[in-house]
Amino acid sequence: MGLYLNQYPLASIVLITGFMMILIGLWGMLTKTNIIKIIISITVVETGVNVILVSIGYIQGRTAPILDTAVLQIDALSRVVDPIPSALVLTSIVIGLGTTALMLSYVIKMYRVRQSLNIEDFGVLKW
Amino acid sequence: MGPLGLKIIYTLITLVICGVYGLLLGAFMAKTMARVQGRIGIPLHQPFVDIIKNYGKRTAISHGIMFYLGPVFRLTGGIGTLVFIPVIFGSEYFSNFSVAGDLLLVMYFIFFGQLGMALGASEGGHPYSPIGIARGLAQMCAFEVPFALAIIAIAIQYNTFSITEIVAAQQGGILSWTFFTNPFAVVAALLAMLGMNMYPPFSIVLAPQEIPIGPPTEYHSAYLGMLQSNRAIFAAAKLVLFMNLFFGGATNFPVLVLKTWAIYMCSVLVGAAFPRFRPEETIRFFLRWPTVIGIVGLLFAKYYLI
Amino acid sequence: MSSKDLLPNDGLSEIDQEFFCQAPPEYISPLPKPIEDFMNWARSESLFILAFGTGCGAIELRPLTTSRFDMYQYGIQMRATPRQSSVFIVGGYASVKTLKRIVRSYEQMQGPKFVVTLGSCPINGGMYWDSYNTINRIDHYLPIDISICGCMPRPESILAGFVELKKMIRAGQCDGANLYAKNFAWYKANQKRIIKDWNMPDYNW
Amino acid sequence: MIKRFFIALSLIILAGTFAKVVYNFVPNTELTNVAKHYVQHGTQELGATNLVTAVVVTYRGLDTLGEVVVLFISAAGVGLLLRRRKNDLVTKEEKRTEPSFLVQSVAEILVPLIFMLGAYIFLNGHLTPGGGFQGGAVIASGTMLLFLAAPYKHLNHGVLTALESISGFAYVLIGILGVTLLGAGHFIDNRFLPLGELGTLLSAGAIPIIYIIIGLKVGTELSVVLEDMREE
Amino acid sequence: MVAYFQNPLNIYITAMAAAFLLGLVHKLGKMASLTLFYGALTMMAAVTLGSALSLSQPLIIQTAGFIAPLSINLQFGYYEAFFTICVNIAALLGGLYLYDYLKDSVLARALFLMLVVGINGMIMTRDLFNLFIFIEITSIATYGLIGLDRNIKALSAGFKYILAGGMISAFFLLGTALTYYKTGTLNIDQIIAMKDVLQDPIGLTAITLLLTALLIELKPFPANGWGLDVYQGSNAGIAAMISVGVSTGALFALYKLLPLFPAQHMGIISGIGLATFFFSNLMGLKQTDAKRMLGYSSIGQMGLVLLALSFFHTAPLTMFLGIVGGLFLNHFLAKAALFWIAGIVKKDHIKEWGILSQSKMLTVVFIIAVFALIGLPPFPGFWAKWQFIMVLGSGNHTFIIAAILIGSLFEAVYLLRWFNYVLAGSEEKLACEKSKRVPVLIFGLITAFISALLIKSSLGPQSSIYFFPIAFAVILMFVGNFIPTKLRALFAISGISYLSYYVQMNVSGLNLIFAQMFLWGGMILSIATFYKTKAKPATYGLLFLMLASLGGLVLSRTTLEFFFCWEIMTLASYLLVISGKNAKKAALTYITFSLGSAAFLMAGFALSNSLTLMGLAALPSSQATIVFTLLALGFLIKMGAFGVHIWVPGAYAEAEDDISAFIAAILSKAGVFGLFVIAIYMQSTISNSTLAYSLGWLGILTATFGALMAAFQEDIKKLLAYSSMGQMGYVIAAVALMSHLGWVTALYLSINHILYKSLLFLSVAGVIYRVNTREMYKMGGLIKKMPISFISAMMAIIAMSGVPPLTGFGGKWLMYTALIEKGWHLQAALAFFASGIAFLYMYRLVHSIFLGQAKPEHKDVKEAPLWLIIPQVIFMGLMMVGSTLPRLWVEKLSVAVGEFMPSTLTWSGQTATTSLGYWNGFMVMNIVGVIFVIVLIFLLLTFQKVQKVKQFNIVFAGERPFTPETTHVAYNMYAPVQKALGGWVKPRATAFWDGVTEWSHTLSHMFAGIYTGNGQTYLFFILLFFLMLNFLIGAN
Repeated sequence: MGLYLNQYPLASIVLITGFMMILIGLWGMLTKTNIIKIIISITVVETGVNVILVSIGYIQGRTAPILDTAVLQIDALSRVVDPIPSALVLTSIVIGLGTTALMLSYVIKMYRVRQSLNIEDFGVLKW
Repeated sequence: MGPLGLKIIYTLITLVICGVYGLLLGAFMAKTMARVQGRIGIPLHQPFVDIIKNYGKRTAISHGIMFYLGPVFRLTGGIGTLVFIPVIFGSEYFSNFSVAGDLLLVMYFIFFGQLGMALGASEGGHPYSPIGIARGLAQMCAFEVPFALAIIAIAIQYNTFSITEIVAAQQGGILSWTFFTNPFAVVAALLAMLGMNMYPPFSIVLAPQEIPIGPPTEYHSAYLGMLQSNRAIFAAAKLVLFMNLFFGGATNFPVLVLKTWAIYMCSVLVGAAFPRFRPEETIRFFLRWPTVIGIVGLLFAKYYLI
Repeated sequence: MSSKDLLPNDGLSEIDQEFFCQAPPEYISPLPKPIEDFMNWARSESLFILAFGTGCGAIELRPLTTSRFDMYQYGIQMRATPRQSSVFIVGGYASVKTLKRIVRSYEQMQGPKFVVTLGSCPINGGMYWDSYNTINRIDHYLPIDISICGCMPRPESILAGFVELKKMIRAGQCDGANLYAKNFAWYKANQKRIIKDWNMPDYNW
Repeated sequence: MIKRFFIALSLIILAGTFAKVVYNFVPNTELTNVAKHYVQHGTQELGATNLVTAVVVTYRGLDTLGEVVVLFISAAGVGLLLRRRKNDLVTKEEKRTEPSFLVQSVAEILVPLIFMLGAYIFLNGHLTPGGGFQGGAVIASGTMLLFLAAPYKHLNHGVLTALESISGFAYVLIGILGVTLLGAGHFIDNRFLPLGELGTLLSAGAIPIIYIIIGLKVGTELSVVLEDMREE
Repeated sequence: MVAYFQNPLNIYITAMAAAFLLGLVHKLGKMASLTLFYGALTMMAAVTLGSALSLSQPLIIQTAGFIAPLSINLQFGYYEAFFTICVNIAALLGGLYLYDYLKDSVLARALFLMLVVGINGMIMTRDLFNLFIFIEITSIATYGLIGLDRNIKALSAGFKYILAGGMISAFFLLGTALTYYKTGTLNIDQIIAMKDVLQDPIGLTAITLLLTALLIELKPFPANGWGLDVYQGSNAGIAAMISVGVSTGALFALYKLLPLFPAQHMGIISGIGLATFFFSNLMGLKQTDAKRMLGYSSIGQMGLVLLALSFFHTAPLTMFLGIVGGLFLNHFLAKAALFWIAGIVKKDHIKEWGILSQSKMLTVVFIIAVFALIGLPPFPGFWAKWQFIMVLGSGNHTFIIAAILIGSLFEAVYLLRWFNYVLAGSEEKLACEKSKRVPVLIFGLITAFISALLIKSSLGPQSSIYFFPIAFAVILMFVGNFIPTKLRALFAISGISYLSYYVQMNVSGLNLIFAQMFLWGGMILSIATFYKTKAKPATYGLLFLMLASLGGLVLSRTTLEFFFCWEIMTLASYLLVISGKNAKKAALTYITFSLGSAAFLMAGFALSNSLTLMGLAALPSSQATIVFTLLALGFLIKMGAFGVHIWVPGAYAEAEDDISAFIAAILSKAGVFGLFVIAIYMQSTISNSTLAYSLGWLGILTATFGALMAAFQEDIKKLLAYSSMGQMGYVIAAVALMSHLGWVTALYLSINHILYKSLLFLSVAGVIYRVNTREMYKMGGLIKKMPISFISAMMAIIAMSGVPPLTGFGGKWLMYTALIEKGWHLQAALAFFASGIAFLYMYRLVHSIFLGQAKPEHKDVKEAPLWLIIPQVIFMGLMMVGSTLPRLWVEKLSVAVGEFMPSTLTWSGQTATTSLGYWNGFMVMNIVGVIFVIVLIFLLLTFQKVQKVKQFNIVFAGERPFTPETTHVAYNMYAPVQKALGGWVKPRATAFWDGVTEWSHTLSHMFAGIYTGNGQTYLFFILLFFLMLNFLIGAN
């Protein structure tokens, strides 16, 4: 084991970016009091996770898993990247979208009730 | 006439002797008190006359059945207590009905009369009766402690609850009396006896100046006569019990009279010299030094005598 | 005479009626002669005084218990409850207020019972004869066995009175309880004439 | 402040954990076994040149069905939250700014084009990068432009719902067809239709149909979501 | 068509098809879409059942025509079947329950269907990413449904849920990604097979991430604030689905992934479960909002299930289902019912819940649910918890056992406090739609049915002995509404008669004696219950149940049977107590201590590692000491020993008057029996040990302080209660003697206690019935009105005080002899003191009630009803026989005890002889009788005239008394004693337990303080939770 950043710059950069995004998103989720900003932070986290997912599937120097004229079936095994993470990312993006939509509608409703976007104003239930 | 018949006759004789003796002791007590106060005091036959007069009263009232039965319980308790104690050591017939039970029976039968009397007096409806009884009961459970400790010390020492055997174990010279073998227990018991006899300073039950005269306020005529009879018999019974337990018992009546008289004098002399405690003082008193002495007696018996 | 006519107990409220016995006193015939004589002797030798100081004379009773006079040697004792007493002492003047208590206490004593009065007032009112508040002749209200005169009688004379009382008892002359029972209506009427706020039963058992 | 400090501290610890992951991370140089199978046999088995589509629509078809469901319930949730109900107080409609002439006229030109592009994307999902979701999203973006251009215009909820309903149901139906035609274990199998010639539009069995359905469903659903949010 | 019902995949297909179609069908009309919705739910449940029934081996369902890992596969095995059945039935009924709610919104219906699909998917899928999707489906559907209520509570709760859910899904997805990176597959089975690959930092991080996500779904302490808010803020029907549905999915998902978790770290999961269980219940203590309280309870229960899961995830099917399944099922049934009821009641604060009592059926289900959660038999939780604790015991997990038992106690306290508020009643009308009522009732019935099944299956071959009485009791309770009181009483008595016949046929020796005490005593006492013209419907059923459980106690051979009967007895007696008029507070104290007692018993049995009572004998002495201590503590609590007696006065006093007699006379002997059982089996260890010595002192102290406290009571029943406590003290000491004479004494005292306490309580019941008060000073002079009651009370106190010639003396004689024979001298002295003090209260009792001055308002009081008199007469007769001929029964006791140790009591004629003394009860009786008669005749002869007078004809210093109230000396009668000894009986024990209560409430409040209501704080806790888990796994 060891640091392979030098050997595989692209995957590693993407990976690190993903983790950085998660950390940044978490920081936003935990410190921002504005709900909209929190939601944005969440999407940042999600995106970070997706980025990591992509970087995991990426194999240095390969292309997208579409077998057409550019990539022939015969040498596909050594030419394409892993299609599974891509499929997963696709799904995860859609799910993130759904969640975000729902969150935003919550925010709309919450704003209607309280006229506020500060998360500290929504602590009606506690203890 | 079988042995049972004989036994009954001897028991009756015991009763008469003890009754007369008890009354005389009462008179003697009053006389002593009077002398302490510089008076001549009642004639020795006064208690007899009082009893006769009370039985001879023409009218009486009854507050109800329990009121009526109260003195009956009381006298039964007194007589029964005496009957369950062997009076003269070595005499089969004067051991009365002590075959029915041991020391524990006697100790608990003492309560029989008191309980019945308490219920009877309560039915009288007089407020002083329950006050007096409440005091009496409180005092009783206080003096029971040193007394029980003494009794248990004896049970440890002689390893029996049978009064006859306890007396038997004390035969053989004055020094084998419990009084000398375990003086702590005896002192505790004698202190308890002060409370038991309800002479000052423990006369909180009758307390003529406060709650004239406590439980028997409503009792009169023949009831009162019975209570007075019981007082004599019961006093005698208790003295005999103490004598048996602590002073070697008696092999004949003169010795019995001598010993019980001596025991009785303790009460009398203390009574003549002291004013009255208050109820809570009484309780505290008994639960303090007499109890400590009793525990010492018990431990003495437990770890030294055996 | 039926008890109903005699004892309406009308001084009592309806609730109180429940709480008091309605029976009038009865005449109790003496026992056969020898027994009765013996009993009378016993009664005379065992006089239990109700320690109820009804008037100023009661102060003269106290010395009797002291070492100087010591009434105990004569068989006379104090008792705190009327139930057990046989001698009632009217200790001097009896006011209207006291009379009520005297009557009740006397009636609560069990027969045979004796009444002794001390001083002049119970006999004729004495120096208070014209007071609005003092009973002049106590024997209109209670059967008196013996009256000891003087204002007040000295303890010695009281003792003398008791000796006299004992003699009378032994002779069977003191039968106040039966007298009271016999003339109950008369006594009661007299008492009720004096005692306006009669709130006790007609006979206090 | 102290709160922020602790948050920062815990995030630093978390970063440490991540760092450990990164430190130990060896990028793949080979495909995983499953991926190998997909790459080697995917095209023959399913007839799709876009392997991602093959994975999305068939190999992991249940995921996609779930995905559709997620989108469906998101839309439903949004509707549930935002749509007026009978007993709601009717608030006065806010005044919306009229869009500029530029937006209006560009929209008139662009919206049909966008819709067309969307359709193209989902129709060619099995051949080229793209697919039902992507296409649907493009269609929804067209709707968005429509809203901007015509703020007072309402979409026809009835038609949208019907479209959405039918496409959803159709998807399930296709799934069942796999079972009924190919037997148990073939739920959401695209192969009940002939695979066709590799690389043509009408190939890869039911994948194009599924993508059409998904595209329609996603498009309508996202439009409905947008509509709901706008109407609120 | 049949195939349709046998393929679990159809659950999804049906639901999805229906959900997608709903929108379209809705256009046809509301009815159509509703039909579709409920049809789909029904079909889903039917498919689940059908699939489960046709299951012969675990079913693997492949999709897309490929074999996993190429495609996603689902698994429908026994475990999955069990959980999906639960979920889908709950969904069907939950959907029905939400009818009102769902009928207006087609979207909500679709969401509901998808929620169910999500849960089913979480349970069945074997693909990691697919699991993620199903988790998301479930979560998003839940978010949407929570938003159905558009009030601020629901919205803020829902939003917090979304925030938490966002974090969870990020964690899960990241975990999935890393797992895929390490293993190259997403199939769970393959991942598990390759789990060694995951033993490096990345793998462990992946596992930690996955586990964190799933654990957080289960709302572990402390990262569960959002969950609580959701339970509180959302609609009750939705909360129910979250509690029983979503949690189920998460639980099962966790179960699936648990093999991934390094086995050596399983303790972490256990710890999380335990902490969650303990702290949730602790925090629940202070809670007053009904739904939030249920939330705490839910979280706690899931914590317990998690704990069980961490122990048994690899256990064989039967054990897994028995423990994890049992605990889960218990939570599932009870929590759903309770949440639903909460939705019907629509009151937030538990104080307002009195309204529920207007619906009897709902109240019954409520009780069932609460009892199930507490873990009382025969509900599923009891069996599971028992097995669980037993397994823990065999593994010597003492700490876990303690935490579970204490946590359960907390839960019991707050649930039962809630129950008290329910019983308080309310004027308000309870509006309840049928659609809401039906699911609740069905769940109640299911619970009952499963409980019945469990009795049959768990108790083994002997089970029918326990099953039929319970069934009989339940029937008796339910027909209570329809048949007259007297008839019910008759049924109960005949039931008890049969039972006593049956039990006596089957036991011998000591057990026979106890059986006779329990059942004959109970039978005679039952006669008394006839006096009530109108008893509560359930009374007789419960009464029968209580006596039957006592009978069962005697019959039991295994620890489980014993404990089962013990708990049934607790349950029945608790319900009997609480049916008293103002008994709610007292009953709460009673049940709290009873459950504490049960907890000690459970712990004791668990640590004994023994399945049979007989097995207790085989324990090595160090273990036996601990086991004995625990079990003895359990029994002592039930006997009201000194220090844990504070439940005694309340329970005895506030129960209905005839019930008090049962509790005091009969029920208190259960503790004696228990003490005997362990003393017998562990005789060799305990004899002459410090333990027995301390027990002896405890007994004597109990006697002393019980008597002292009794002396200062104004309330007649409290007096009797403390008196019982005191008398039980003697029994404790006597058992602790561990000698032949000591045990004979204990038996003697117990039987005697039955006799006189029955007399006293019945007599007092009659008095209270007539005068309508329990304050003694308000009575007086009743002897003239109620002579038989008086005689019975008088005999009772003579017997109790130990005055010869009645039976009590035998007890005292045996006791002192035994004490001194053993060398416990100081104890004997203290016992003397205690029995002296006993005179105080006994006199007070009889005087204040029957003697002294009668009150005008009691002018028309009559003798107690005949039905109360009859048993008193019987008991008096028994007492007279027992007093006159003591050998008749004492010898039997002596022989029974003689089985265990050599007899030291010899008989000649009627004289009993010990090494210390002798006693002839027959002779004493005769002598006393003769003397009494002679003296009485003498008195009769002496009188010339006796005038019968009335109560005011008393000496009153020349005056007359004016009111009976001021003339009757009764109030604060022992003021001097109180002055002298009052300091001894300051309510220290009460103060101590109050302190315990206060402290636990303070702690509760303190811990609950972490739930600030701020979503961000909750998120932070989730993050910390992950870090903690990561640290624990990484550091080890």
